[in-house]
Amino acid sequence: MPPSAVYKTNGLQHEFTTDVPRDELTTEGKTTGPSEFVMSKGATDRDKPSEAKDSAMGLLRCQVTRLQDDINEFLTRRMQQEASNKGDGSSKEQEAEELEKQLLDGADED
Amino acid sequence: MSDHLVELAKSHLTNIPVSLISQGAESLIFTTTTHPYMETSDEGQQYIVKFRPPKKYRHPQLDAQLTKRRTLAEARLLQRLYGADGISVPSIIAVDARNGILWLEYIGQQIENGVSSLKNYLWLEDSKADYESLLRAVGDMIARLHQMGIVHGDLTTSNVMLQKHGSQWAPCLIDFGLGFTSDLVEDKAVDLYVLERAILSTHPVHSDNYNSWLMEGYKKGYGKDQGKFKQVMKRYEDVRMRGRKRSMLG
Amino acid sequence: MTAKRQKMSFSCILDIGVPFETEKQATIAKRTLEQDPILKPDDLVVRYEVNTSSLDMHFEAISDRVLRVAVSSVLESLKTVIEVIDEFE
Amino acid sequence: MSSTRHQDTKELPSYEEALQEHERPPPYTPPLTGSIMASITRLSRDDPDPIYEDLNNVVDSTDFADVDHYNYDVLSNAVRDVSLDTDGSSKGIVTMVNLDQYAKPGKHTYTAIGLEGSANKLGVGIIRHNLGPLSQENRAQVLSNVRDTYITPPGEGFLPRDTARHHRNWVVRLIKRSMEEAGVSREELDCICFTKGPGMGAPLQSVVIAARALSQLWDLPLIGVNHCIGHIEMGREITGADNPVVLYVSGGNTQVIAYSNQRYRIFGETLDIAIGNCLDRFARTLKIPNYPSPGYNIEQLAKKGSNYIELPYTVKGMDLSMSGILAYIDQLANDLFKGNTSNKVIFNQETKEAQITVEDLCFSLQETLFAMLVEITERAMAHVNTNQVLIVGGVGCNERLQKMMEDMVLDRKGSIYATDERFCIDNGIMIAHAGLLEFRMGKRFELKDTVCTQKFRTDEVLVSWRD
Amino acid sequence: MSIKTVLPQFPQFTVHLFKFKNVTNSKEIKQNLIKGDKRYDFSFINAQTVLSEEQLLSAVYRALLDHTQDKIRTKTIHSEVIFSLSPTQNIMDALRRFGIQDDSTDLIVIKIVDSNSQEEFDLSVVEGEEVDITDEDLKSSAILKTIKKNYKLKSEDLTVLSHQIVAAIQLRGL
Repeated sequence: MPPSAVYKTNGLQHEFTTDVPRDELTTEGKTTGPSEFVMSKGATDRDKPSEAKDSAMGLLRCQVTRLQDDINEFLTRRMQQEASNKGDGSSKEQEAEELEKQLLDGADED
Repeated sequence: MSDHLVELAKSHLTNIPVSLISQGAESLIFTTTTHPYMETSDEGQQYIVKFRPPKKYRHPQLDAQLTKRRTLAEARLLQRLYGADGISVPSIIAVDARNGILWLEYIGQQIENGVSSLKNYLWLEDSKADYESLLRAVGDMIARLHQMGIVHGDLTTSNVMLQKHGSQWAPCLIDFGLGFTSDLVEDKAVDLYVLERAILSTHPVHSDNYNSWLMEGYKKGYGKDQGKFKQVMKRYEDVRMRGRKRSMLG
Repeated sequence: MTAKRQKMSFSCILDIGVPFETEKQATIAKRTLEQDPILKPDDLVVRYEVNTSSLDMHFEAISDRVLRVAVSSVLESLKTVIEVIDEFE
Repeated sequence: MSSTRHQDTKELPSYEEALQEHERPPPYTPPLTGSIMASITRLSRDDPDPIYEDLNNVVDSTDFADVDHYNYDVLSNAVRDVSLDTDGSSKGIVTMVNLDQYAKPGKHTYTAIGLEGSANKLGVGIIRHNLGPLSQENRAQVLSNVRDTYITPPGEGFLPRDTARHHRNWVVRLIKRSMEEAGVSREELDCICFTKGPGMGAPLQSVVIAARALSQLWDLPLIGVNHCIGHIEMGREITGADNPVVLYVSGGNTQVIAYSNQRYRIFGETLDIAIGNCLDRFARTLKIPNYPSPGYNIEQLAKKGSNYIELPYTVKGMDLSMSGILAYIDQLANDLFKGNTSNKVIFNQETKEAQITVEDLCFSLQETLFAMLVEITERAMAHVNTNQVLIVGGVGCNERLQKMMEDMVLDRKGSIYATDERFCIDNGIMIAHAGLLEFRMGKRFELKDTVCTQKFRTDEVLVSWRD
Repeated sequence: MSIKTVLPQFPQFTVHLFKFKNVTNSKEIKQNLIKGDKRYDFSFINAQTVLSEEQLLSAVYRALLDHTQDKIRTKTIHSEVIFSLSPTQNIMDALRRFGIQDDSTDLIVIKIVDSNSQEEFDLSVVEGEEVDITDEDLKSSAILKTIKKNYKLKSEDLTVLSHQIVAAIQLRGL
């Protein structure tokens, strides 16, 4: 059984599986690269993850990477949908973005 | 202590027998029993000669500027403060600004662990000493300084000397080289913050008591003008907060 | 229409199961991950459990965005744990 | 007077080389001229690029791997001790504290691995202590010390999220490399040390994850280390400075520290931004490369400057302030770039030609900031009556700062101690060393106590291993 | 009666200080001074403006320091001593305030000579009665109101006042 996940919200349910052939898997996630910001400033990615070993844990690492990509993309689509339904960049949305920035880049602990 | 700096000082002090008592960050402090122009009647009377040598590490332009600025700032502030109500500072005897030399009244005396600076006196941990009233008096004096629109710039327990008035020790503020005139609440708040930090690092065991006595004295020193005191306090809290919040990245 | 901010409910839920080879590995992962607080408890709840050799993670968040940030962050750390196990066990 | 620095320093890239390096498109290839710094920052690179392979060989043969037990005899060059006739101040660390009350019976050494990632450097190092107090005769041994730096494009600082990603993606490879170089097996290790703070939250957290997993896997205790204490203890160990005033200067910190009553107490510090931050931000204004480090490139430019421009000079007792200076010099630089000829400092008012160069700005900035640092250090020395100075932290590599400090200390007949890039710049070995001292005093961290903290003041740590 | 002293830092100079009361020829002295008559090469100081010996010697010290550093502002060392008594940079104002006036009856006269040559000087140009020059004597002829006005000082304590005057003298123009 490869890693899997189930998403639930208000009656909706979505399942994620990572039952994918080994050669389609990689440790390099689509959604876990350098920030768009730094790439837009001309950075090159010198810090890709190491390649997976040919081992059970190596495979698991690839599968988790895939699962992470799938979940990220799914949730991003939902967020975009919600935003377009609302039709405005409401303050709640900004607040949420701020929250995200805080988690990724840290904030004052006080 | 560096000999060549002492020699340099002596070259500006012909016929003045001096002995080095300390080397601060920017000056050599000498004592002498020879007055620059008065016949000394009292045997054992001492005078302070403060010499700011050129600093080799600084760019010559910056060095000349700082040495001159600080010698003059110190002399001017002492001039303004000497004789002011409730303030004690050494009097000026002579100024040789071109050579970075200030002649000052000698303050203090020897105690068990060195000169009678507040730092040494507190370090004695003398159970009989009345540290509380002394620190209140220091706080009071700083308040008066601030009310005159003068900021010391380097408040530490080394820069408060103690003089015996009868059986009581009384504070006297020295070393105004980093001082300046300012009526900004910010400058006064930072002055207090610098002192608080100096107490914290130099007298860590009793720093809470010492700081609170200082602040009580500081409050009292504002007399009826408690509004001004509150303004400084408010900013002081801001400055402390900034200190604590300051980014502490490695 | 009230000005008072409504307490949001944890409406977005995600359960993840990650199978390790041994219970020990799963336990190492759990104990490594569960130490760090993620976001404010008002915004997110995370639970980790080990069931035989599987690490089961349960997330409840007030929004998809919070959920995404939290899950991705935990999975990033999880990948490091797996790599450590792979390399040094 | 012996003031020779580690020879490799001379081979650091020039500013132009650094610039070229950065303009070169991917994949990453370090400059041929680069040696010690380039090699440290890229030691972990398993890039098959032949140039890089060469570089590794160079490093291996001269610095790291061929010396199994890399001890300080090699390093004595790195120490700057300006007055050898001093009062035996370099006797080394003599301590009355018993460091062996928790020693394992039959074991003669302690070995620790240290993981550091509080800012943009990821470092892993392995250190070994023998039984007994550390001294000149019984020195710690650096078994390995590897590092990898996250570099951003010119004009940009590093975002915590990208820095954390860098650390996450390199940490396992660096640990592996460090173990291999040290030739140490996991059974020989006594503890795993990590940086608990201060630093940037996300990068710190990305590293402690590896430390926790490793600790459980190998059944070794964890020791959380204060980053600043790591710098101080490593500096003392490397240089033999016994009880110095410590100037700690880095990207996030500017402090003047002295030891008393089992704490490293902060006598002076910045009232606003850190020195390294000030230099980095000015480097960004100038849009100069961040490789090998922005401060290093400013130093190279400053060497070519000669016109001194007056900048604000703000010392408050033993504290100092730098934000005003930065704002002022940023303005000068912007006026220079924009050709704002009404600026009288920059432009000759008759010819309308610039009379000040970027190099002059770098020169003046260094002269002013470093004069302030030296001044507050000297004030602290006078205040606590000591004549030793130890400079630690990334900015401590700056040769001009070291020279100025040396000039000051000579006038006090004292001694200055500084280390080279390997130990000045954030590294894992210092975390291993300070952590091992804590370990030897019986300190252990439960997993729940290993959460990192962005703010962690130097004086919060009880220095149990000193009298 | 008079004071003869050598300041330690300036051994090449010997300083003589005299005090006279009931002087009758101040107007004549002043005229000859203005003419530049060599026989009048002294500092003639209005004693009403002097509180203490400290004040006088402090000004002498200042004048000698500036002289040896090649920074004097007036023509002779004797006029420089009078200028040195002043807290301001205005030379004419200094001479008017501190120098001899037509109606001066209490005078302080200072002569600075080369210690090696020990040149002779003739005080008979002053027609008056020489008196002691202790602080007591100085105080007796001092007009406190004028002194406080000259130095813009307020202190009632004469020791403090004297120290404040010294500071003003030492800091002039700095």
